[in-house]
Amino acid sequence: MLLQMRQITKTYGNLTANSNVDFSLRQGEIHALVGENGAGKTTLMRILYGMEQPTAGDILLNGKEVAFSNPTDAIRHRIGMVHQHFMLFPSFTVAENIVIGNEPKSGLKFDRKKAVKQVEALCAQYRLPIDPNKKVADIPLGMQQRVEILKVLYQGADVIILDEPTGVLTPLEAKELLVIMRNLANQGKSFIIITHKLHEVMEIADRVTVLRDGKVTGELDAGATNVEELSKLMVGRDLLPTNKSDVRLGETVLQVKDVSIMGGKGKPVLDKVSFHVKAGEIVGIAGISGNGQSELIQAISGLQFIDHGEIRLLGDNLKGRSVREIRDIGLSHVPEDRYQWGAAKEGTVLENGTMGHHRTTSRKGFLQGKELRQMVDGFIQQFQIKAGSQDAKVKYLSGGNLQKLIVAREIAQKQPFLIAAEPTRGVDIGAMELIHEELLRKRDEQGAILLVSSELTEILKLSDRIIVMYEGRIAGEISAENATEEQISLWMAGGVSHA
Amino acid sequence: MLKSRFPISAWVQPLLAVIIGLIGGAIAISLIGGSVIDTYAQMWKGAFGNFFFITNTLTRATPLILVGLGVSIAFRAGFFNMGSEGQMILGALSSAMIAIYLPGPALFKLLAAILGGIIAGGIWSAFAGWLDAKFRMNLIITTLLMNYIAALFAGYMVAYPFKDKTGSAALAQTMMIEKGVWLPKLFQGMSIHGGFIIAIALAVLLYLFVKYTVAGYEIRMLGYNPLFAGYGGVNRGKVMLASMFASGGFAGLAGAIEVLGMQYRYTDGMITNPGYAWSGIMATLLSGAHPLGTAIAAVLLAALQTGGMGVERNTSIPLEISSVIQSLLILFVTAKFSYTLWKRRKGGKGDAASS
Amino acid sequence: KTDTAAPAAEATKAATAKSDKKVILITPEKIGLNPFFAQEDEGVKKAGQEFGITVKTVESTDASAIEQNLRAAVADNYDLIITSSFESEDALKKVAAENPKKSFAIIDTVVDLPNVRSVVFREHEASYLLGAAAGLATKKNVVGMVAALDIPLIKKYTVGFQEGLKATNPNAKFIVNYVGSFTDPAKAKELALTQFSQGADFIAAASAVGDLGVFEAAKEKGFFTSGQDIDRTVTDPQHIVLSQLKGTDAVAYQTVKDFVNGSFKFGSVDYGLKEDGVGLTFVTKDSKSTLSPFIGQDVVTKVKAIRDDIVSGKVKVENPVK
Amino acid sequence: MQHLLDVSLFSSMIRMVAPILLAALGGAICSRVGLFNVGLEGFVLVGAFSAIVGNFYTGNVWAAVLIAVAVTMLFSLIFAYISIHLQANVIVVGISFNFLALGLTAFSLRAIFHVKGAFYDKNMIGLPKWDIPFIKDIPVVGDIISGHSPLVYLAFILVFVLQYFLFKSVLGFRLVAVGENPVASKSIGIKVNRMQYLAVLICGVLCGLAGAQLSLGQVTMFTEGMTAGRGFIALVATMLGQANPIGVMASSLLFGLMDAFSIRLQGFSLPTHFTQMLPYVVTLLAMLFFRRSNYLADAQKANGSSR
Ligand SMILES: Nc1ncnc2c1ncn2[C@@H]1O[C@H](COP(=O)(O)OP(=O)(O)OP(=O)(O)O)[C@@H](O)[C@H]1O
Ligand SMILES: Nc1ncnc2c1ncn2[C@@H]1O[C@H](COP(=O)(O)OP(=O)(O)OP(=O)(O)O)[C@@H](O)[C@H]1O
Ligand SMILES: [Mg+2]
Ligand SMILES: [Mg+2]
Repeated sequence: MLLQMRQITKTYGNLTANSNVDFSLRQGEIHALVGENGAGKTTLMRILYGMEQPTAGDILLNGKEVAFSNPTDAIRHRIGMVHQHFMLFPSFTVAENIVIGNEPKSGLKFDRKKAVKQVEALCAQYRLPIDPNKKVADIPLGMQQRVEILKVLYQGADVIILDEPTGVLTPLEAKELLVIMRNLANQGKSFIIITHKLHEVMEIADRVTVLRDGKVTGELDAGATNVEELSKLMVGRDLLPTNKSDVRLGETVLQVKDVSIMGGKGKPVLDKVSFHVKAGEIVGIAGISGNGQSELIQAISGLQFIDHGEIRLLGDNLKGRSVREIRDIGLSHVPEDRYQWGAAKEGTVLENGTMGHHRTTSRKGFLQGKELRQMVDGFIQQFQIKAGSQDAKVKYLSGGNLQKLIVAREIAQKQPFLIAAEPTRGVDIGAMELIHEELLRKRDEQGAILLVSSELTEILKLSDRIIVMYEGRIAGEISAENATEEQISLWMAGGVSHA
Repeated sequence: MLKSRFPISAWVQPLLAVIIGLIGGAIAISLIGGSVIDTYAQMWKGAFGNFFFITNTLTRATPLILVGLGVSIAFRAGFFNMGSEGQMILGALSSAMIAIYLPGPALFKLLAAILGGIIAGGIWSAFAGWLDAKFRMNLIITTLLMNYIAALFAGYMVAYPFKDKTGSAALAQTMMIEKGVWLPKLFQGMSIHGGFIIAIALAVLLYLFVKYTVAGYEIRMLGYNPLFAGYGGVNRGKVMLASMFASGGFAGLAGAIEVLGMQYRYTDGMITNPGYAWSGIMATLLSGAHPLGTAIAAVLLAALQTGGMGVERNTSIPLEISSVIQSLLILFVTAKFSYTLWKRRKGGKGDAASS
Repeated sequence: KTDTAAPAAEATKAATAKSDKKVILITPEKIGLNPFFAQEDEGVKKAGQEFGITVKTVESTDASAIEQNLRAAVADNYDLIITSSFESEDALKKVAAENPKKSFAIIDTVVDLPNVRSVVFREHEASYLLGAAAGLATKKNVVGMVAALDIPLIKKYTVGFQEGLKATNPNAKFIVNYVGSFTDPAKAKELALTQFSQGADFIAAASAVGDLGVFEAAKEKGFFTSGQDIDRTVTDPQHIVLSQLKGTDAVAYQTVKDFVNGSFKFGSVDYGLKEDGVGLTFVTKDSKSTLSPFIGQDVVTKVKAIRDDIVSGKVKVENPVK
Repeated sequence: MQHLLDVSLFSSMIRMVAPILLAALGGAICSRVGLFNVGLEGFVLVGAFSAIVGNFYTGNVWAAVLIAVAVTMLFSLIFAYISIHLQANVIVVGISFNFLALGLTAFSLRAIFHVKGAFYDKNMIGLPKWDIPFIKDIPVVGDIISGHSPLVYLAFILVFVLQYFLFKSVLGFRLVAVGENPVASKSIGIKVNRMQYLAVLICGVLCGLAGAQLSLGQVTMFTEGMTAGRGFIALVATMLGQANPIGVMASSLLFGLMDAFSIRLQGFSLPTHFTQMLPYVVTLLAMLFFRRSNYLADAQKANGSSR
């Protein structure tokens, strides 16, 4: 056994994030760590990486007991971690991001030329091509993920921890990553991967450890289990397949006509986009992220000006309307990036749950504190959000739990129109089911939903109509019955439309 | 679990800090051969020794509270207003001019002078906000620079066109305001005046405003994360102008009240020399921009100052050392002792982003 | 801070009886920044020593502290409360009016109350003499002055000087620059250097602590300068050739002495050239240092004549701050 | 009018700017690691005072400069300890340090030299003025550039040294990284605290030099509060130059030029108060060109991203 974590317990105050967890890793294996949101996966891995100290328990590496008081210790023992949240320096170049901490020097000078060479060599060695001179801020998320992995490889890690690495990747990028992992494992590297996508687990993992409420509920060989068993171990119950009722279309709620937004480099980021969403339907927007979806969402919700065209919500022209006015007309919005747009980390659960309800749940300019508290309590109950209390700061919530809070908040606005951008990003399968059910219920109640997702399965499962975006244009549109994964993938990759 | 941790550090921490601050001060005192106990006794006496000294301390706290409240509004909205000094100066100057030159009954003049002070301070501050919103000029720099401009402008006004030509006429100051327009003193023969009541009332109102109103909520969210606020329909530009206006308005009010309640005229340097603005900013930061906390911190800072004066009057400790003790106390009061110690004991590390 | 005189040692001197009176001096600023207050402090302390009474000096940190200190002094039962300067005017007006039984004195400004003795100086008369001397002595017909701030108070120095200069040398060019602070010798020095580069051979210093910077510039570049309040020529008689004098210490001493002797009167006392309260080195008072040839005995004689004219009323120097 | 622009204007500007520039560079290093140091004024004052003490007791001006640097470093170490280790609000610490420095120097003036207000001594020799060979013979340029104290030259050399340090050296790279993203820096094992200590200590060195230039270069004396607001101007220069040494130099020079210029404008019938405003107003206008980054970008950086 390469690595063993024995009887690890970690408490934060009176919250137990890990309770007597045993975990082991073999040389050259890919070990998946799965579990509900807040089950304690990230915490366990942060302990292994020296970012947290366990309250009890010990770690054995090659049979020898080790203690990591900070990441440097872990790195020295050839353990590397790719975090759930990027740990990159956006204004630095790719090469700088990879070599930082162990920079090539000539004298006191940071030899950037050599860094670029080393990174190029590294890329070649592991067959992970990337332009080392680009600024990280300018490269797509998939590439940023690659930078993180290269960074760990550069540090010489033999044990590589990946915390939800495919969370923001496109299906294609995710597939690529899995291939890379398998290659590296064959070269002797060992992986721990945290993911909520059980099909990925089945595809890549050799072994699986399941956590629930900070305890291990199972350690299995991947070959000897299936998605159903895993999800039962995770959630503690069977998951019911979601049923989708027939569409009952109402009037047009959102009308987008010839909308264009000019980008910085003369190339439009949105190019004459037209579509509509009717009451009672879910329109899914598929596409590799970075093809104009973000701009489209922001334009509709009033966060970005459009250069050309017209957007109407319930017949109202949104030109020149503020976010607030648009929300008053009838918009609710699950944003694609929960930390940037969706939440105030320093705010409490209550404060974050209040946004958007603060004007409606008020009297004469005063917030109705009691009602708001009850409402947020409702969110917590309904979505089983694990939060210490309503007054806990949101920054202490696990990613998935925050996502649930945001979805709950926006659905509760009860607006005729909902933008749901990556609504299940980072949430566990149980919560995903719940969110999907809620979205479908909203549709059945004659709500209009624009679903933007990089998860093709999600798009196919929920949408009544699917639009594919490519380079700021609509590459194709197809109804759910006629949609096939192949067709959509082709459009997403820029293939010619024959619709 | 977060709940259970909070009250411990909330009480232990400032207490410990004060104790360590006092020990630090004691070292300074004994280094120069003073009596520690006597010095602290005099300090306490100078600040809270009897009713007279208590009111003295509260008088001194009045402008600090108001300035601190102003800074805290902007701070809550995410803007660092370092321009309280200039805003206070313009507020003081305008209210003095209104009180002197506006015709009409006394009460009307008093109200107009207060309002004038608020508006002058508010506009000066909102102008900096506008420069930020419109031209992306860094608010910290603009507000800092505008302090100098305001001070020089006010200095010119009272050295030349509106100089007091009665009396010795040697100081750059306006004429004295007629007695009817003065803010009433609360007690005969004591310096405390109506401004203190205004300051405390505003601290409570601001606390209620920030905590319970829709606008207060929007301001807080903007301060936490402007993107989140924008997404939720908060207009950053508008809230910025409004909160900067309010912030400067409070500073302007502080200036007006210092004129109408204490000095009864605007004198060049009356705002800058006592360092009201800096103390106000400190009060805000010490309290984490909590309005009631700001008021308490302001009283604490004022007590350190009046206590220092007591030390100066009644011991052989030189004036300079009492200012050293003051700054030492402040330094340690801000330090997070218990928290750090707690962390050490736990062996835990900082609160890096958790997911 | 409390200086109680040792009566035994002083006993021989004590023509005046030992007294149990308590006198307090409250300065409106910290003493450190201003020789004016330091002199007051000295004067009061000297009187305390000589007459065997308790004297105490309290420095105020800022304007609002003055009133507090005055009130505290009343509460502590001091028999005579001395303060000074315009900054204390308002505070004293309030406190003295509220305590009509107490005795107060204020130096350098007038507070018109029955229980206050006010002492004022006519500095502009001395400035006039200094300007006159500069006008006579300058070889290049360019004279400079580095002043602290552009405020009315300083006009007593700048305007008086300019009048004197015009009187003796109407063709001379006069350059004034303001430091913008009382405590910035580095900037004051730069200003002096600038004025020197503009041709000034005499540059008067009137910038409080900044004066030291002007003196340094004079030493470096070899031009001539003058000091304020006390005889500054002693530090560098080669370059600091004159000093405008103000007898603050004597006035403070006299005030306490009168009080102890019972000859203390309320009301306003005025000190100018006539009363010898202000003056100019070499002209109204001799100096330990030797007269610089740049000034020369000739100039001193001429300025002495101007002094006599002012004393006799033949020449009138207007107070520029009125 | 011929006096509006002349050689002594520029040479005076270079001298006057040196302490501001040195302090501003110190501020820039601090702000690079995310510490907004409003205590520059106090740091410089301590430097100025200890330089004079050193000069008086050693009689050697170079030893004095070293002592100024050492004492200010010690002072900055306390600053670092309280703001980094004890996690006190760095702005409050800065403001208190300004008061502390003012009180401490005034008190020490009394304790060490038994004087109030100011200390100078005829026997004390200030920093020498260096003439630069060749350059000093060039007509106008020579008069402007040559004949300053070594610390003036050092200030300008340090601009480029620091530029190199921050953007070319390994240590500087990590220092910048800490300011850019402390969490990420920590995650790869960079000692965030250590980097912050380093930055504050460098700031101490620079402010010590600034103080020495003020009390031994510009004049040879110490007076209470002789920094007279230079620390705050340095703070503005730090921010205006966006914590970039060359930018900091440009903004310091701009301010210095306007300050020198405003002296010349005195006496041209404009009230002094308005001429004194000139440097502040021009600096404000200059901000139109040195704009800060969009708040959106700042907010995005501050809030990280959810993947
Ligand atoms: N620094 C912290 N302070 C307090 N509580 C914390 C802290 N970090 C994590 N927690 C809590 O510990 C629990 C486990 O969190 P962890 O991040 O390990 O979950 P996770 O399994 O990674 O969840 P997700 O799938 O949502 O990422 C959560 O309830 C979280 O709120
Ligand atoms: N009093 C001090 N004086 C000087 N340096 C100190 C002091 N205390 C700590 N340091 C330095 O700061 C470094 C970091 O301190 P500390 O152990 O508190 O941080 P850390 O959390 O381990 O750092 P990080 O997590 O950023 O790697 C220490 O390694 C030490 O060298
Ligand atoms: Mg996690
Ligand atoms: Mg986590």
